[in-house]
Amino acid sequence: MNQLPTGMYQPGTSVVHQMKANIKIFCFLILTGAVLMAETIWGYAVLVLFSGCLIYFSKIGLQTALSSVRRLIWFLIIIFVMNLCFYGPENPWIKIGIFAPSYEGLMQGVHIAVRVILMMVIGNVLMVTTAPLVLTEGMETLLLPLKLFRIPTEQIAMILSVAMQFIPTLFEEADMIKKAQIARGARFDSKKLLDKAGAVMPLVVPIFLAAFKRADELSLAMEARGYRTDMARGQRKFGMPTGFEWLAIITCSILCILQILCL
Amino acid sequence: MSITLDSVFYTYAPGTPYASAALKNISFTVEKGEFVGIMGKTGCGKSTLIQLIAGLLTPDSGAVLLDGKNINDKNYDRNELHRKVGVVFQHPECQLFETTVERDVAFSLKHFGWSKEKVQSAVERALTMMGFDYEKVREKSPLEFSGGEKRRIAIAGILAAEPEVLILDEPIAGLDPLGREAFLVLVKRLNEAGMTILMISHNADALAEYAERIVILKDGMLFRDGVTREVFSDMDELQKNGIGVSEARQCAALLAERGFDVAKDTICYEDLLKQMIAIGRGQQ
Amino acid sequence: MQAVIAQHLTYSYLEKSKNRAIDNISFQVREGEFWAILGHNGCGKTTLARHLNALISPQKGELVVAGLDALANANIWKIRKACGMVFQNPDNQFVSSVIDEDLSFGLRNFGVSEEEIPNRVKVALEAVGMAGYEKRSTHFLSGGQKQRIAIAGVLAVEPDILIFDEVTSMLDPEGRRDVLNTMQRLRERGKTIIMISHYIEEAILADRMMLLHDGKILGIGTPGEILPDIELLNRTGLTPPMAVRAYYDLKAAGITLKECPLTNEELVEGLCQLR
Amino acid sequence: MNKMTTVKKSIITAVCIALCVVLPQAFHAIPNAGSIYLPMHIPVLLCGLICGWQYGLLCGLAGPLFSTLITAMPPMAYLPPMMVECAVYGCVAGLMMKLVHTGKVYADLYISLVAAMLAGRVIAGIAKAVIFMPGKFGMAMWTTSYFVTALPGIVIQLVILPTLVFALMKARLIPLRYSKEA
Repeated sequence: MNQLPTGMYQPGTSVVHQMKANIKIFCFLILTGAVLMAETIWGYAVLVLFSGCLIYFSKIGLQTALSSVRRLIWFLIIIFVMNLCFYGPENPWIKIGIFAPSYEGLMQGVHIAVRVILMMVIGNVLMVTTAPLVLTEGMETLLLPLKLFRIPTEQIAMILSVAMQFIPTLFEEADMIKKAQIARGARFDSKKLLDKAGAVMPLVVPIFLAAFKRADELSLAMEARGYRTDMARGQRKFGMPTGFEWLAIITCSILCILQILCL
Repeated sequence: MSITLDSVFYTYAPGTPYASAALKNISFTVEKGEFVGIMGKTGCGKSTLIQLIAGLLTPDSGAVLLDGKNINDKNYDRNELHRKVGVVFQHPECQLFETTVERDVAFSLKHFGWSKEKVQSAVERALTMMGFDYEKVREKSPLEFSGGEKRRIAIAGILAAEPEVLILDEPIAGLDPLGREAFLVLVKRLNEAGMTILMISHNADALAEYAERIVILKDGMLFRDGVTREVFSDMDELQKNGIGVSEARQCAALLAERGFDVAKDTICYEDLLKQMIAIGRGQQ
Repeated sequence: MQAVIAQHLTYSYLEKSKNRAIDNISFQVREGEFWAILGHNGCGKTTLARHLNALISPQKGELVVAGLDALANANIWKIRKACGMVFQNPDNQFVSSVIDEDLSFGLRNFGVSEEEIPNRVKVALEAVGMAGYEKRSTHFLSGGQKQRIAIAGVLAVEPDILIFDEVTSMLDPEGRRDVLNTMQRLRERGKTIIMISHYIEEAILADRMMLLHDGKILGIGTPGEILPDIELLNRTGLTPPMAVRAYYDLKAAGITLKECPLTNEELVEGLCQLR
Repeated sequence: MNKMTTVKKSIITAVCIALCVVLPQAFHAIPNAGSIYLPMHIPVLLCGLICGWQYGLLCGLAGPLFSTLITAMPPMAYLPPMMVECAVYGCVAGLMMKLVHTGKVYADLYISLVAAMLAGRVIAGIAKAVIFMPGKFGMAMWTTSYFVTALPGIVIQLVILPTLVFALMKARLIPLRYSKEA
């Protein structure tokens, strides 16, 4: 753990990279809806085509876009085989013990596999083209409608921002604590269940103590800087979507509506 | 126990924007019983260096040898390494986690196969050494103590294992003057009893007073390695490279500027005072 | 005008406990003064500092900060606006990893308009010598730079009084120099500065200093009055600056300098004047 | 130490969210740590226990989400059910701590934890069966994935979490639940 993970983000200058994060997340949500609604072959075909365009426009390459699919390939195969063998036992092609592969099973397997792959590809495009910090900022603006339900969105936005800011610091700290305990002879590989719980104590307790100490100090510093949760604060402003961003929102919405109509 | 670094190279997080604190071609040997101060600007690779010696990082190339044996060899006994090399990291108080002081101090002894009596006497000795009343503190939670006390408990936990080499990373940062002094005296005593000491510190005064030898790193490379007196005598060059020298040395330089005859290797207060008395008498 | 008037301040963390964090503290800080409060760990320095920023309200005694009575609850936010505080650990003061976002935090809290925020941020960054860092991340800064950003975050709100609670204790020598220089600059701009520290060398910069021990004031005065009093410093658990130590050791050897030096420069000057 | 302010609860929630990202990575070198220790559940449950249900809920939603965004683990496809599960953990743990007052901190903690862990698994199972993987997620799969393989994790968490709460109380980082105990 010498290395701070940066997620999957790869800097770039494509049109997708340049879109505002909140718009991208919004489009992502619409597209997720579209994928979940898709039922017919044509529905899927349109989505596959669209994902292709997405990969092309974001210039991230097929390799990157499919990276997490490759990691989960076994999971996909298992889901596929399970559906193939168990889904439609009424009129199977052949019956061997409990295994009863059928046409319905095959279709259901393809259905789920395609759905998962599509979700992953679209998710990857979002995550590869947007830095994690920017993503959380984007999420904050999308929280704003929740205000209608009297949910304290500003407080939530503050919590998320602080969480993001603490991650690298805590990474380093956790790494140092781990090293210090190893140097003291800590072992994390015991066999018995209760020993296992004991074995991670030298790691877990100090990490939480350190993190809570930071929380203690920061909350004090924030109060000293005049923060209070019981009063409205000024809000950051976001610009209106650009022409291309409107286009993206509209395209995604049309896709989603099409899927619903195809039902 | 001697420590040898033989042309060690190390890169942090290669190929990421976070790549940092690389060590380049570091070679030096620390003999048994030495007191070595390690200096350098933040991010120069000091911490990487001690982690390599403690076997927590593996060099990209080159070797770290303890008594001539490569610690990264497959058949090197890691338990022995942890027993012989004690490391006090920065803010050691963060390591405490057990329910009682006694258990926490005894934590590093767990894998030694010592008898209960031996463990207890080692714990008692270490806590007494750090200035605690063993009977009074043993059953208390280590988390209830103040910051400075916690640090002393954590250090007792390292000393209980009776290491042959003690590595300290900024052990006196954040302590108040009395705490600093008391701790340095203790380290000196351990050193005189034969323990090899490697101490990272920004505090040039402490090192000038206590360390026999200074190793300075700069941008991951060995910048200086020599007897404390000689290293600090080259004040201008050190300051140009962002390394502070002891206050006595700075004062000696001021005197030299005003035309007084002051030895260049004046690094401790006692030396300085002797020369100032001589100057004063000469003046009168 | 007095920036701070404290009278008989007393506070204990467990109510009715005899164990007092600060005990009967009275002092007055004039506007534009630079104060250093010194003492060993656990002497009550931090408790006192938190009073000045209304993080703790006085249990006993009176406290007026920037003309505002700290006993009145309605004044809490006004006091926090008038009296900014910078803490020890630079990593635990940021609310956002983007510098201008962090600097706007305090401004939004105190209702500064969105239009004015960028300008205030810019001015504050210039004041700490970090102009142009608006869009940078806090994670790639050195300790001294982080602490300067933390100062800028407080400064952006334009407080009259600044409290520095051991801000240099986690920094390397270079970072310390950085931050001390920044303090000096702020002092030249007329800010009232109260610095809490256990580095005696830092106190030399101050106009006045206070020694705290077990929650009680052991001495208040100019550095020139306090620092030569070795016996007093020892009682506080502090060691005198090297120049003061040398003055007395030289005296013991029969060499008397005209006056007790506080810095090495003054010490050398004193030796020259023997001629 | 007095009661916690909302600012402090908020920031504790923030560090717990951050730990949802950091802790699984810190456990990385331990073989099978992910499935045995379920490291992401620890901060979520703790946040619920200490700060209350709203905060636990937020931590349970944001923790896994941030982890996916930053470390790409869990993968996007696992994220929604994971968020549901963790959200219920944090939320129920907080609710139970509010409702249960036996006078013994340990008893309160155990009751709340067990309730939270059961509720989380039941609701996540239902959610999977109904929303995320309709048709293929049955009773057998649910018991296997949520109880049999997770059993060691449940036991370990029943050891770890109360210890953590006590350590935090001892270090005076959170207030005592009953003023007599300590």
